[in-house]
Amino acid sequence: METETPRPMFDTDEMVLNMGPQHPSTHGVLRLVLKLDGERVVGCDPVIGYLHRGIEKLSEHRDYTQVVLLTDRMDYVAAATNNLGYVETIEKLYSLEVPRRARYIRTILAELQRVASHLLWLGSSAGDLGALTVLLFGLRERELVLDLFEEYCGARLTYNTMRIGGQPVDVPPDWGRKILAFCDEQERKLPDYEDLLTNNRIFLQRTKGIGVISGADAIALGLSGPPLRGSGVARDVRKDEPYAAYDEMDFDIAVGTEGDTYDRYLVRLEEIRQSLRILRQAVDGLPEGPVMGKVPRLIKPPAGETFHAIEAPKGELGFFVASDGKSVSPYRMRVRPASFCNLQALPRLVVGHLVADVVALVGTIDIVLGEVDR
Amino acid sequence: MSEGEKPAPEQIPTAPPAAKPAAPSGPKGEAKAGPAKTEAKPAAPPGPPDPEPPPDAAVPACVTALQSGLPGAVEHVSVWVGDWTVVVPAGRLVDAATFLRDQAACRFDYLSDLTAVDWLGRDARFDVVLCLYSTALRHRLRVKVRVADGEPVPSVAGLWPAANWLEREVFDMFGITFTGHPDLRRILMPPDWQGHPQRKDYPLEGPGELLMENPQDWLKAGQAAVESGIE
Amino acid sequence: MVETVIVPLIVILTVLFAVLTTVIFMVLLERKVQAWVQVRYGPMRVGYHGLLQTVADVLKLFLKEDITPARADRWLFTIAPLMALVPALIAFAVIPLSRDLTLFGLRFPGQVADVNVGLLYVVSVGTLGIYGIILGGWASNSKYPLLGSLRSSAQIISYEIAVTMTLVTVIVLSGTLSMTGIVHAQLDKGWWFGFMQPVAFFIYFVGGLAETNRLPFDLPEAEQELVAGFHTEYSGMRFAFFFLAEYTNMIVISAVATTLFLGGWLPPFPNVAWLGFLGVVPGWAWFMLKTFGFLYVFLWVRATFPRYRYDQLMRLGWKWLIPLSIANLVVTGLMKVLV
Amino acid sequence: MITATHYLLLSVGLFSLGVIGVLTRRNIIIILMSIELMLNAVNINLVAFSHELQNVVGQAFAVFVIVIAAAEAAVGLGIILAFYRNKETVNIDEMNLLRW
Amino acid sequence: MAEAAAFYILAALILGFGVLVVTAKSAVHSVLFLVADFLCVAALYVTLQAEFLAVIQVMVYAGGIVVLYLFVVMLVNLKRPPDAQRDPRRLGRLGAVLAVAVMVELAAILAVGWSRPEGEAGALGPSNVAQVGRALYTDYLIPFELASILLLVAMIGAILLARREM
Repeated sequence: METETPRPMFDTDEMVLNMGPQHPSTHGVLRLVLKLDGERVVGCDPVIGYLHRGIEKLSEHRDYTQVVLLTDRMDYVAAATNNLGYVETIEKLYSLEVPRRARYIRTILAELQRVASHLLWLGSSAGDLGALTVLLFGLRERELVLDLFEEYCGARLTYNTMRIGGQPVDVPPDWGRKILAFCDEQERKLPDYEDLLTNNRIFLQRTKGIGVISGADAIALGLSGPPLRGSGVARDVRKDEPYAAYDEMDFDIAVGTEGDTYDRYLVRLEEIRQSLRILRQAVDGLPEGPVMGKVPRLIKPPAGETFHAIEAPKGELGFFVASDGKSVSPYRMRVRPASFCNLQALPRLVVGHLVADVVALVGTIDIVLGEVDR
Repeated sequence: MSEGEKPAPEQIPTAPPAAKPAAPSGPKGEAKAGPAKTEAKPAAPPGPPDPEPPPDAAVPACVTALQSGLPGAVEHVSVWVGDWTVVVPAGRLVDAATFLRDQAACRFDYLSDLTAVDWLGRDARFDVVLCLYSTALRHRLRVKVRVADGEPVPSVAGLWPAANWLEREVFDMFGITFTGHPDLRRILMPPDWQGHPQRKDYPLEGPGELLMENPQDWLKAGQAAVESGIE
Repeated sequence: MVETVIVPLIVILTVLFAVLTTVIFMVLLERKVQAWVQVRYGPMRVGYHGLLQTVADVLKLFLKEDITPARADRWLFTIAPLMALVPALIAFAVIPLSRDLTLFGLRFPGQVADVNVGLLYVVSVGTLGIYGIILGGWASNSKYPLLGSLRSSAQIISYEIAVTMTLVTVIVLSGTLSMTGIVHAQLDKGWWFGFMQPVAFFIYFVGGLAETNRLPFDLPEAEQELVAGFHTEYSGMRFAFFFLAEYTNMIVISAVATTLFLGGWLPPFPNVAWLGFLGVVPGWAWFMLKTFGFLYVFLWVRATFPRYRYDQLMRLGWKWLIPLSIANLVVTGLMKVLV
Repeated sequence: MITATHYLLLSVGLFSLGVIGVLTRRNIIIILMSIELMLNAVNINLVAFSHELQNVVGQAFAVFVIVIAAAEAAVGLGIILAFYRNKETVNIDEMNLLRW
Repeated sequence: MAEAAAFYILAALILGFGVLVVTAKSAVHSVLFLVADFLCVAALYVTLQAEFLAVIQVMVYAGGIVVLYLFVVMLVNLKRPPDAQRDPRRLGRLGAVLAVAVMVELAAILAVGWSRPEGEAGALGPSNVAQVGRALYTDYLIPFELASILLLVAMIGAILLARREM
């Protein structure tokens, strides 16, 4: 009678668990097929595509100006930076000269968008860990940004603020003063979040040392934005390949050290501060001049293709546009979404942690499914 | 999109056109006789111009290093609006990629993007485009591989794990298979989807309600619809 | 006959009425406090400033359809919420609300029953509450509520050890198990036990949070977690019972804390002469004030803290609270013997 | 008037219920519970006599019986868990091996 | 008079629940009846002026041990084990007959002893808790310490037996 080895009590032979697609903390329609051994995650396979609207295919049947509307709906939390990325790629393709004032306005819009996106990230990921108050605080400040956008372009979510060659509308009268007022208000409110979270023992235990990824792995996996900088890689498109008016702005890049969830949290908070700094410089230095460059009535760029990336709040947002020189719509419009590449790292981050950490990790890579699925 | 004659571009004023683009709804061109050329110009096959670099342009160190390091790996070098592009044959892609990643002159450790462009009508139909970036030397390079429909491309997922999902998306959307890819399956479309949506000969409206076994079926269905005068 | 039947009946009814209204008011207060912390209004629509909100909620729950999951153990499924609510309510029998009052010539005792094993009674009735949770999970006949119920009961049991240890330190100080005895002991010593035993008070507070599954220990019902809480399958009135049971438990914990650590119905600093004028305020008013103060802290904590992960929660319970409370007990014992 | 014998009769009834449970049931957990019933019956006896003879020793001893019942239950259930993990059954008839 | 009524009700309840525990089909139901049974026994102790023991019974027995049973019953029933066939050699009937014989025999002994004069049922003294406590810590200190060691051993044993091999 050989004695067989006692099987584990629950002998949950690798329970497979579906987290999503309707789950409160997956930030949209993302489904994670988790393989669990008891409480520990052994395998994770993200299933995406629920929000795939085929924006790239659609853009081949819209003319260049209409595509700006499509880009609004990709990362619907940061529509202005999507517009900026697309519009700048076409200007590079068409080698158009954008007036300095338009570039300043675009920088202001992009930084406002970064603050708003980080605030929403802060609220939702802290809310997932149970700190509901931070969610409400974050959304309260975000309202101020939405008001500023509404004043400039009339919309609160999908702005359609930019045109190829410049800005459609000039700045409303005392818009600049309101932005400065917002910056001061936001500067005063940041300590509110930090009191609640930064040195809160429970938050530290839930985030320190969770989802650690080294700099080299982050680069290899194609991470970008805060997840990449959280691991100590000082890579920021605004510094490396300055666009819009970032070459005239003085700001520094927030870089983490360990590459865990807590560092990414600190990096994003620091980025909000840097954005406020840029906003102040941009508003003060807003030059006079036209807002719209010399653009032919009918936009038909010459045959050719180009790739241009900008620093969206989620990471490096790249556009690869090919034109065949004959038709009015882009022959091929490819989007390199930051959330898509960051989400790819999730399985590597999650394996080995507990199920409860999956919630924190989905929050820390800050994905928006509109951008992932396009 | 093999939808036959596209109306002359002048007709679309800058004002937004009617809700649907003026292109006729149902695919008109007869599929079997080879797709009609979308471009009016019959002579030059469709494809990116890839202009020759002007003689005085300073060829970046990485391109010259690649040309000297792997003789014959580089078919064509071009530069346009400041982007350097290198065209590499499919067979030599992995060697070139390893060279570009590891050599001191290049150190392209960051695969920013991997995508494909469908130049319908050209015999080597697909352009697989790799946008590389070096976080150390802060410069960019685009590597292109021209492949025909059905011809596999060696996967670079081994060199840059970032390529894993990017290649899966290209496979899902264009049907280009990547040999050596750890887990090549559809990523955005449902697993049992027929056809590859972002090909130029795939209608914008999709295959309609009936998921055809064979992608060509909807062409016939579309034609049948047109003949019966629906719409 | 009047003395033995009607007076206790009246006292019981008043206590029950007081508890139930406090529960109703607590539900509203919780949403208002959380709203106030988060710079918003909270329920404003029903009644003046949302006062009738909870009544509306309870009515809604009564009218909602009571679904019983297929193949669930129907009989068990119905009594589980009761088993959660009843122990919480009967725990109030021994809590001294105020001094003995003499109204219309009748002597009304300050508490329903002055049992000389009062404190032990509260603890043992507390353990009975666990059955409601376990059976609630088991009767829903699906894997996740069962796992959720096992988790929350394991959490309650492990924190109960720490809480019971702190209660023992209070018994060491007061020398008696009867609750009024403890209040009188605080009167004689002139100091509330909360000041003499800050560590025990703190552990009791944290244990109380864990025992009622309140944030930051509300993992079992946290909606973001995968393993859902034990009352996912419940709806309508049965869910209302679980809901009321949680709040009644909260009130029991606060009432016991007030009696043990904040001197029950004693005015603050009872023996300090010049503070005598505080005595004019009746005992039960002080009791209510302190209990509400304690409850407010419950709500305040819920609005500010994130949530512990399950293993961190258990580690905190076993590796920190229990050793700390035992150490505290030993120290108190030594102090009592030596000094 | 309730005398000690009433309590004794009650505890006899309870004790024999426990014995029936042990002898007739096949699920080992029910058997352990029946043993608890028997221990309870013993406790009732102890308390009844302590009440009748005005001597608190009976109750003190009842506390010890509860302690033993607790220890027995803990270890018994431990054994059942270990056994269940191997044999996937709690049926007493299949527990006929001294070593498994 | 009230005390007699209380005794009879409680006795009936205890025996009734006892029968249900033994005959309940589902294990969870019998655990529940066990809890009810212990609560009635605790109430019985109160009528015997043994409040301390009543509360201990509720806390330790009903609140502790039976929760343990409930946990184990649930963990064991998670995966419905196939109903093992009845072992032919099991003589259920004989067991029942023997049990009844035991009961008859005990009742006979009691009947003989019936004629003993019943003692006076006086109160047990001021505070039952204090008395039990004093007894435990003075005359029965050694058994008390032994009991605590026994509990310690049982705890370690249970943990080792039920621990899931990591």
